[in-house]
Amino acid sequence: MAAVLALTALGLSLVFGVMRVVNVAHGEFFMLGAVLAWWFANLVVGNPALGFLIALVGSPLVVGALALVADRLVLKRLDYNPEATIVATIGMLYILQQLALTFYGPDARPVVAPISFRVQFPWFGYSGYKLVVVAASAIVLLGVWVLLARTKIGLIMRATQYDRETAQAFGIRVDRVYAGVFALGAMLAAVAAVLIVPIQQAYYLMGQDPLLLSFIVVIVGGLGSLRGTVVAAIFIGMSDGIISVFFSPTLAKILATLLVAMVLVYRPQGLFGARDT
Amino acid sequence: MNGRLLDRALLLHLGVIAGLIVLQYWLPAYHHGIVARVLVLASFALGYNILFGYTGLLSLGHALFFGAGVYGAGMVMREFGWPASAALVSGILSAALVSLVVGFLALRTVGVAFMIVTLMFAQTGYLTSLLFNRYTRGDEGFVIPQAARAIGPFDLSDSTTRYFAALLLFAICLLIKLALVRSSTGRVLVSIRENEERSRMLGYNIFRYKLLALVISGAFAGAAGAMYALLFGYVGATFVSIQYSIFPLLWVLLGGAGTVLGPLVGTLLMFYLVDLTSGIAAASLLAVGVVLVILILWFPKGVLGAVRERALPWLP
Amino acid sequence: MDQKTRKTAPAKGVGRRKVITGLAAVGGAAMGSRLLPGYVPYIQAQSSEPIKIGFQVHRTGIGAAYGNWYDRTTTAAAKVINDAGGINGRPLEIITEDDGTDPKRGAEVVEKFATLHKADIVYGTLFSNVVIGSAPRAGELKIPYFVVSEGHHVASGGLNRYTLQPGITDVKSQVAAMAPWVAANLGKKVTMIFPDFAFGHDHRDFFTEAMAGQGGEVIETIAVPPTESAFFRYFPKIPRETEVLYHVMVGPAVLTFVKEMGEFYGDTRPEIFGFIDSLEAVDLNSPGLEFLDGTYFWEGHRRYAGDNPTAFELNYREKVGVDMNGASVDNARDVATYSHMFGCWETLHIIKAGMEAAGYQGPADRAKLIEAVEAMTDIPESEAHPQGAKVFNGKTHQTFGHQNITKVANRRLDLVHRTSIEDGLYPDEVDYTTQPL
Amino acid sequence: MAAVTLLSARGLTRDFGGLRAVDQVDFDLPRGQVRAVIGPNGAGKTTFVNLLCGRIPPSEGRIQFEGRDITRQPAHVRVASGIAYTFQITSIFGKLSLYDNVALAAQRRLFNEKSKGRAAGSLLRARTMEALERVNLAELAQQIAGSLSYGHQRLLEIAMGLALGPKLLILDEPTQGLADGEIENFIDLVRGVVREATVLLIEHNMGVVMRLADRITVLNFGKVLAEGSPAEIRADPAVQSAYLGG
Repeated sequence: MAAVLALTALGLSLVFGVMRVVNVAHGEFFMLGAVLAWWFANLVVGNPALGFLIALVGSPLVVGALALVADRLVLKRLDYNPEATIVATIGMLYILQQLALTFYGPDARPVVAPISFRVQFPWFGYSGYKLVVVAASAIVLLGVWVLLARTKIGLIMRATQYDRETAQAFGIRVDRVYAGVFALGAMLAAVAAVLIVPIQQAYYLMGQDPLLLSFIVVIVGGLGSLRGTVVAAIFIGMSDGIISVFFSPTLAKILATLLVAMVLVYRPQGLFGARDT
Repeated sequence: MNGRLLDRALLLHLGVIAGLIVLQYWLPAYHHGIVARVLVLASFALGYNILFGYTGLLSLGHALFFGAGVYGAGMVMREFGWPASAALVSGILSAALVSLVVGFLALRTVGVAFMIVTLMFAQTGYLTSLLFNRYTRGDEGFVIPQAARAIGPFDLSDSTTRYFAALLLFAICLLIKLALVRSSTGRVLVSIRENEERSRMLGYNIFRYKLLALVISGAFAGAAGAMYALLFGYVGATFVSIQYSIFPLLWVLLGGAGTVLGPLVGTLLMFYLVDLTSGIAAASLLAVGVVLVILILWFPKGVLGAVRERALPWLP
Repeated sequence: MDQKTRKTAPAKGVGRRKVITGLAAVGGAAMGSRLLPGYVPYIQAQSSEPIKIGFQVHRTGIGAAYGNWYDRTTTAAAKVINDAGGINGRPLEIITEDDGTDPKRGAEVVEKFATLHKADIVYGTLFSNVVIGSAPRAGELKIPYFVVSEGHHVASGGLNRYTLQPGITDVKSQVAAMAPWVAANLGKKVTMIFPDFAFGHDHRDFFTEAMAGQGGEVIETIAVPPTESAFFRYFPKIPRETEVLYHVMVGPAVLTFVKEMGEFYGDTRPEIFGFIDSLEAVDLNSPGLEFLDGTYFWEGHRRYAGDNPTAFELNYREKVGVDMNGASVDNARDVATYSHMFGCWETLHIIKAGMEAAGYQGPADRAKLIEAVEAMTDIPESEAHPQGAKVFNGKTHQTFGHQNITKVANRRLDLVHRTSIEDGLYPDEVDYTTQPL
Repeated sequence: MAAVTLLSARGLTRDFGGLRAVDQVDFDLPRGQVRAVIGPNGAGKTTFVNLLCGRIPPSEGRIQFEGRDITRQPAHVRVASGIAYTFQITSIFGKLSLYDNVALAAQRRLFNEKSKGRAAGSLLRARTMEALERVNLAELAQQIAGSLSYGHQRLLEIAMGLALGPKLLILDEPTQGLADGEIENFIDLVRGVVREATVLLIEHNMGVVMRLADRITVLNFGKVLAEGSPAEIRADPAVQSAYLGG
């Protein structure tokens, strides 16, 4: 779970890091990714693996394109004002969610996993597909890291993150970078969603939970810090399980939420972020 | 500002209240009930506007204060058999207390962090109401018996009494808010919205003023929540859910942030929009989403904000 | 009919109109009630006007999957009733409003039915929070409110005289009827997994109590938060000595839940007994459910028709459009919420029977309708009641019926035991008939 | 003039990361004086006055105002006790009327005096209009401040400072961006203020400094380079080289 969480949170963190805006509709991109995965997978009858692969490619592309459109039509016009963006993305959240309900329906629908085997440990079993998910997530994370750290695109992104005005002065088309980042963030959520649908089901309200968790991860990891996000995702993914051994799961969620609030109040740069005052 | 202008604003607000009194004799039954609901919810929005519209603080956690009002009233009736009047006071005080604590912590942050912190606090409150389901009955909620919902000789489940109780709450909130906005304290709150650093350098303790705005706002929310529980007899976790943090924002944005009457206009419009579209499958929340996006793009000042800009500059 | 007024004064609710009409001076609630808006059309035109039934449906929100099937069953039942001549010769008209599975909106919808649509009654709610949110308004507006929710909230006495549940057995009764069989056939040490909200707590409390009565014991209870989407970490909490795992889960994540349970256990599992809620509307042929073979389920109404279904059962399936495997006739993968939705069919028929017994003419006779339904006791199996015979308790406003225990074999559910109505009876907790109408 | 010290600083230091913006400054300001602080760009002038009025906390050192230690007082308390600060970059409430802008300052003073009720209302009005009149903006009182010309905005800023009724008025580059005629008015204005308040002036325009200041403090690299009368400073070779070098 931590792996998928890391992907989703990374998308959110990327958007926040570079654009300094919070995308509340992020969870809905995740949901859309899952719903589209179901749709793509059902285009191909008879071969679940092929259907899944098509979904893995197609779903993020569609979601990314949609995010691009949303960016052009709405966010750009708001000039990425942080507070206006939150309100606008809350609006998008409702729009996406209700459109999914209208066209996809209220049912939770499963997608067949491309592979299915079961790993039997001495005292319990574990689905082999989940291990595949972990591996796939790691590969995507690595890919994003390479993109950011080793390519020109990454350099441009980091430059924009560092100083918007200066980047503009150097001839970087900041608005294009923003649109790209927004789409990339959404695509990461969609990839995470496609990976998860064989485990969970595609459902129109499924965006809420990952959104909240991603928030937690991004905040604990330090707003906008990519490395912190990944570390925090793994940390929280693991600790979530550990906390809920000692406390009731609802209490565990309460403690986690309070912790996040307190982190923001007392250490706004995140637990793993560097202090920069 | 001369005296005549002030009177004009005051008259307008008294006129609105008078109009609402007249309306109660004239409205058909269904709309009568709706307006009573809207008045209670508009009181919630009035409070939200003090914080958001006047002080410039965008909270995403007001469901917590509304819920504190709902439970603050409902729990004491259910667990200790308090009368409705005491329950109302208990609801308001609970919300004020909760907002004081939340404000004390959350106001250390600004901007986006403030939004997220308030959101997280509200989420904590929501989960807490689920955790203690033995007392709160969690998501299922509980009913306040009809017999208990009376203050003195006034049976709050009677539709006329309910309307007037809702209107009374609204009128009190409206006039308090009008007085606040036009007071020197209101001027300081606006100055914080406009330029926080400058107001600090005029010698104002920004933190204290923000906390004041938040507590007043929370108390309004709590009064509305407690009243809602008393008038409609249901207490449940749904009132602490995130939707009830989004709604007041939406109402205020729609009606006009930073206008005294805007929340009423916004709540009324939004309520009817949802009510009309809910006949069409799945569309009601879609409308909410579309309205939010349209508002923020083209009418960031809301209905009354636009009116003030174009026609009535004296509107408070 | 205007002289046939009820005795109890509807003092609440008329105050405002008193002012309008100046009736305050006249007094007399009998006169007042006649002047309520909405009464007028029925006074003249009693034979041709349709009877309006406000159907409160979960079209959006968490209950939407159930709402869809409730809608289909209701439409089918209304058509059947209308084809057979309606109620007292008047056609039924179903007016549908979405409540968003939200208690606040639910109350508003009840209000809308009563005052705007001028519905005769309100009906059809499933989710207990919506029922509890809406019931006070129904009681104040004195509009009969027939719920199809299987919650214990009606019989527990928390609601009011205008709220009834005549079409579906409540959780407390269902659970009580299961305990003897579970204890006798599966084992005495039970671990329960249930959703961490009111519905799940009802299961926990009532089953623990019922199991203790059978000499069994619930050794561990595992509550899962309602929004949970991954369940893997809960299974290791199941004690090793567990003989029976009792599961009940609701919501969109039920399939994940059951699949992960299978992944956890593989081939070595205790006896598993679940409420079909955990798999309601889920195809048993979904991937990952192979391990369920040999486990047991409670079913309110059997999804698979079995070898010798009754004629009533066959008729019901045909009219609603469900095949012999409990799926839509148009789409074999579109599985119905079969164990619950029969309640809609049966409740509408109870409404018909009640209205005919009361000589129901219009809203002025609402109180008589309540009394007529309260007077019902034995309800035999029939076309109107395909799930089986029921006993209605007029004091608690709750009906009691037979329950089924089925076993998964070859990816279908076969009946192994059908409880008697007596298995599910418990002492009354309320007498609504003492409340004023 | 009996030199009663209004404000004094000892060993005042402020670090930003590795950079020491203000370095061990000792500073005494007698009541009733017009003191100018000058220095090359980056000398730490603005940081220095920000330390005095509490917008940023010092890394080391102590500040006394009217004999009381105010080192740990937050800015708004210092303002309330009589230190008014006008911003280098014009910082007014652009969406409010001029009246409201100045009233915000005037009512702060009334809060201090603990006056209540209707009397306070008319007093507020009188004080606000008086401050606006002193900067010749009274007839624009109902205009929205953001619509004013830049020069008028600077004057409004000063009116806000005046309305606070300060004991010490800190003016951070007040003449920046003003036309010559406006500068003349400004000089007259400050001369009027001196009757009731001490003035601390950060200024680049040497003409203004020489005409207004009783004494001048020169900062360079965060340290006090020189202090003296305008004539002494003009003659100081260290100051000259600092300016030429800077």
